[in-house]
Amino acid sequence: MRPNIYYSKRVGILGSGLTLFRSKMLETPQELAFIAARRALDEAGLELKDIDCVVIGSAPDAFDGVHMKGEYLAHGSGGIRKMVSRVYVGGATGVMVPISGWYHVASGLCEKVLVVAEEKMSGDLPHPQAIFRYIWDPITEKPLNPNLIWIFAMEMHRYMKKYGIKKEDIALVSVKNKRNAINNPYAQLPGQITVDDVMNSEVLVWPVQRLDISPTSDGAAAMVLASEDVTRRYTDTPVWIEGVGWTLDNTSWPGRDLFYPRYLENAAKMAYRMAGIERPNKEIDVVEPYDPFDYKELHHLEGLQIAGRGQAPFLLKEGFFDLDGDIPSSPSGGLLGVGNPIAAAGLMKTISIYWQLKGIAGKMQVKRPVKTGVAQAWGDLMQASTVIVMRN
Amino acid sequence: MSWDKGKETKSWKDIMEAEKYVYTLGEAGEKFLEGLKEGKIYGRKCRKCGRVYVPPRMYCEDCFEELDEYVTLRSPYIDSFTTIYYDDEGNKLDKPVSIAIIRFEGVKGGLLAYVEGEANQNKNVEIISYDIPLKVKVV
Amino acid sequence: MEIHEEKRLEHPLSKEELDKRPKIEYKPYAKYSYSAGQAITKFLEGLKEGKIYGRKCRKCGRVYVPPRMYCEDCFRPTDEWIEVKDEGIVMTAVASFISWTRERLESPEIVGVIRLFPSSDRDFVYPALFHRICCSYEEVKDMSIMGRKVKAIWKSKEKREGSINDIDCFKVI
Amino acid sequence: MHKVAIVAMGWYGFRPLTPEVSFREMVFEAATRAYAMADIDPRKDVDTFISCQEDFWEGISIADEFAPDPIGGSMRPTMTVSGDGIQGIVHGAMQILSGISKITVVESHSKPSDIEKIHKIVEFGMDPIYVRTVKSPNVHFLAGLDASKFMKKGYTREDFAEVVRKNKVNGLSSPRSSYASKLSLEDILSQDYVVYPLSKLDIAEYVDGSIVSVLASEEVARKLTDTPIWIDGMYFSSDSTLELSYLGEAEYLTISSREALKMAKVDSPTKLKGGFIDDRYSYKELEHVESIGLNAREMLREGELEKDGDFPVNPLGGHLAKGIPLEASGLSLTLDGFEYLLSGKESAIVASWRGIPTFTGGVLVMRR
Repeated sequence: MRPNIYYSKRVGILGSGLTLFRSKMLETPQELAFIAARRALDEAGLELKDIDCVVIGSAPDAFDGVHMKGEYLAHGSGGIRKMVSRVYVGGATGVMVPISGWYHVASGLCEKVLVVAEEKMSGDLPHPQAIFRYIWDPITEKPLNPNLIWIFAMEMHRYMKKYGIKKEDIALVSVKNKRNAINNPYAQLPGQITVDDVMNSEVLVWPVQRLDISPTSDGAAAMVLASEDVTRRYTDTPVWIEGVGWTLDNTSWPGRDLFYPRYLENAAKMAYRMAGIERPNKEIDVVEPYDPFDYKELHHLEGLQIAGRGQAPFLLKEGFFDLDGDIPSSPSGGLLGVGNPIAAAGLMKTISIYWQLKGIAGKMQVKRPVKTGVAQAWGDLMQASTVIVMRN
Repeated sequence: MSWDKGKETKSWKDIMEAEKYVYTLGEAGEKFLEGLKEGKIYGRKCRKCGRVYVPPRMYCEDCFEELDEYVTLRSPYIDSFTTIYYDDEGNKLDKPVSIAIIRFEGVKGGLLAYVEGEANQNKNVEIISYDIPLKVKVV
Repeated sequence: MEIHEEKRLEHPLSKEELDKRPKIEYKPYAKYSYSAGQAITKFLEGLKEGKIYGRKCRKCGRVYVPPRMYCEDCFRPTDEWIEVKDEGIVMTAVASFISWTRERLESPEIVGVIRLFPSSDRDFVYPALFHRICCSYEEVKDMSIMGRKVKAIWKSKEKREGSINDIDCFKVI
Repeated sequence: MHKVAIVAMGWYGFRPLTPEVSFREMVFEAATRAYAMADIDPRKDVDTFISCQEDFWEGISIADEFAPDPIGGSMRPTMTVSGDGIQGIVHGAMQILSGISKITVVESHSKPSDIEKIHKIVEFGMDPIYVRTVKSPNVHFLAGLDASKFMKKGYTREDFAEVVRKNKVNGLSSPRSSYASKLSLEDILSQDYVVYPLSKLDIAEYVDGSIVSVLASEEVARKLTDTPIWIDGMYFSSDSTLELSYLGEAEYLTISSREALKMAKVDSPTKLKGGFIDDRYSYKELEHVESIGLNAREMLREGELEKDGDFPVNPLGGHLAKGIPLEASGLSLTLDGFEYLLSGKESAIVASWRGIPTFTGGVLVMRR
């Protein structure tokens, strides 16, 4: 990506909406999408007829159990008889949706865009884990009957080995995020837990234990984005999308060292260049790195250039990423605390930064004043990252 | 790879199936099921635009508001139909079957139904089996 | 707080409540016959012979295992078939106590990534396989297995069928 | 507004079976051809990459994982639009117009020959509560419902057969037409109904294929080629669910063509020099021609839709001759339009549909 001076249209955020994140919901996926979308419109002070375009995000069709899930979700997402489409980068989808919403507006094609992300994982039997077997290479990997946790465990263990990181240090992420989630009214698994609780929880795939992981969830999230003019008309406290970046590494994940997410570095640099950020660890005030597993938050803080390689666990221990720390991380409670309806969880992270910058995060509001925030998601076979930079 | 092609290649068989999926229906869907059991077709009305939706759902697609009261629908008729002679695998069916989309007076939406009798557009029908899909008879 | 406290339209359910609700069930039919193409066909044939084939890009020197007919870094066709060693270094290893359907396993299944030779410690990309590793849970837990040199344990010749499972596992030598 | 052009396209396959290549190798072949035509190096010159695909067509959950490598997009901004290639082109154009990219690549491919029972996958795309539960013996019943309603507007089975004849003959002049053929009206009308009012010949078959297209900003396009094909107008949209959509009409193309023509500042589609319009069912070509604002019945019967007519529709054969390459369908029509314009014609409209069970389609207005 060459540096680009041509992007001139500013894109603002007008509203956000979430459903509760819960393990089982009565509502259909369309209805969950509707609930989140309606709340986002309400917060923005808009009606559906005001919306030009809709962008949908959802992770594998195999979860909700509908092929062409974007078509199915279009109805509940307010996409009927509008320009509506679905974007998809695996687990990184949640942040790709607002990125896509950004270029819908920045291109000049749309003025007001509704972005909606939804996931319903409770309907697939015997267990959502079984569905994850189908994300592996069908010939060279799937016959080994892998499950998703293997991916994380392999990456986590390589990361631990490379830098000599202890499991106890990583468990602190789970403790922090579940604690942060106590302040979040949408959260599925908030709570005061200890490092010992994590260390004593069921071993799933060593080094991954029960409390290292986010739960499977049903839920939806939505945001309203608009052009600069419209944003200024509707709000006196605008929040702007100032940088976007995304990168996919190759499919040959076994063939590269897993200790460092180089694709995230690429994506982050793309977004920072656009936002004019030169020293991320000094200029970013609050961050929502993707945390489906506790070590991932640390891994991602390093990929985001907020912590040096192998340094994130030490900064975490010092309280650097706490709500009252230098750069609070996952003030929402993250996926570990709020839940993980995959694409909706990524969009929830973006919304959390919007709340912080807008100053409406309530008890989640971080202690220090904030100007610049970053949300990030991660997906595919350890190869995709999406990054969004926002400012108030 | 253009110079390195043409050898006999393999293929690998596998599946991408869940054991099964279970879909909840939401409140409106459950009410619709209840109605079927009572031999009724429920629609659900939008307070704002006045339209009645069938199958009933949580929201109005245009007003994007939560729908309001349930109403019982009457006067079903065929909006469009088709007759199937061959199945998906290319086998001729012993007896062709007709499927129609049934609508109701003044209602937005419709329901799929298997049709007995000579199906045609705008013909009135009688519901003979309250199920998903419906079974109807041309009257 | 200022965030939505409006009427809740959504209904979270417990497992017991969900069991009582009416549901529509569906068993999908999604079966495939994946074309292996040139690269993976040769790879599978190699496994049957007890060999691991890779494909080399002469421009950047990278060897792809599993093989690719094109180099994704240089964006050009790869040039030649290379037989790599069935030996390498364990880059990472984990011990799984759950099956792919999330049932509890009595004894853990150990899997990981093996960087195959020829390659060096300094490489960030290398020929490699994701596979089972025959070692104890303790060796995984204390991380001692990582960095060890391992070799493929092949199924007996008559049992091989041109599959990644023709290798039973990789074992320390 | 700045302009976006298609500067190159490459393809591979368009055969019912392609056992010599994996889907990845097939995509690499198409990409190599597209980059050779544009004379660019994807590793240096391309800013963003888009792949259009759906998991259950691929047989891989999160098939997005396999998107970057064969198009030169690894370690670069690559993403998936889960939709038709036309939607991918619009996303690509938006990325260029937003200023984030100067050259964007849009890829789509299909390998239905890898799918054991494709109708079961189509069924899996239907609403799980109200449509899939019908357990129809044939998934094409959805098209049957639409077609029989469409006939009420005064179309006959002979009109449908005429479309089949025209497109199958037109396909004989394209190297991509595995299903081209020279048939008489009698041949076509003698076929049994599969699903009333459609026979086997009214329904396009599936095909393996991959297409890669290269989009560029105005400034870059002019540097890369003397014959950029400009995208003057573009839009896509969806109608509602099966129960709530208009049957016998293609509302998704009515909306899309209205917006795309407006963007292109074309007041009537008759001002354009031809159409590349989804014909995955014979009647759909006519329904779609109507929805872009033309009198399809009259034009068909007057011969205006013929190759040498006033407004040729699918002069290179369309889906009835080429087959349906799943999400590459929109790109297949676009590629026909692209070749048509490169051969010297002035302008064309491309109108694509995603097929049953969707009510989604997109339109491009292209000019030389």
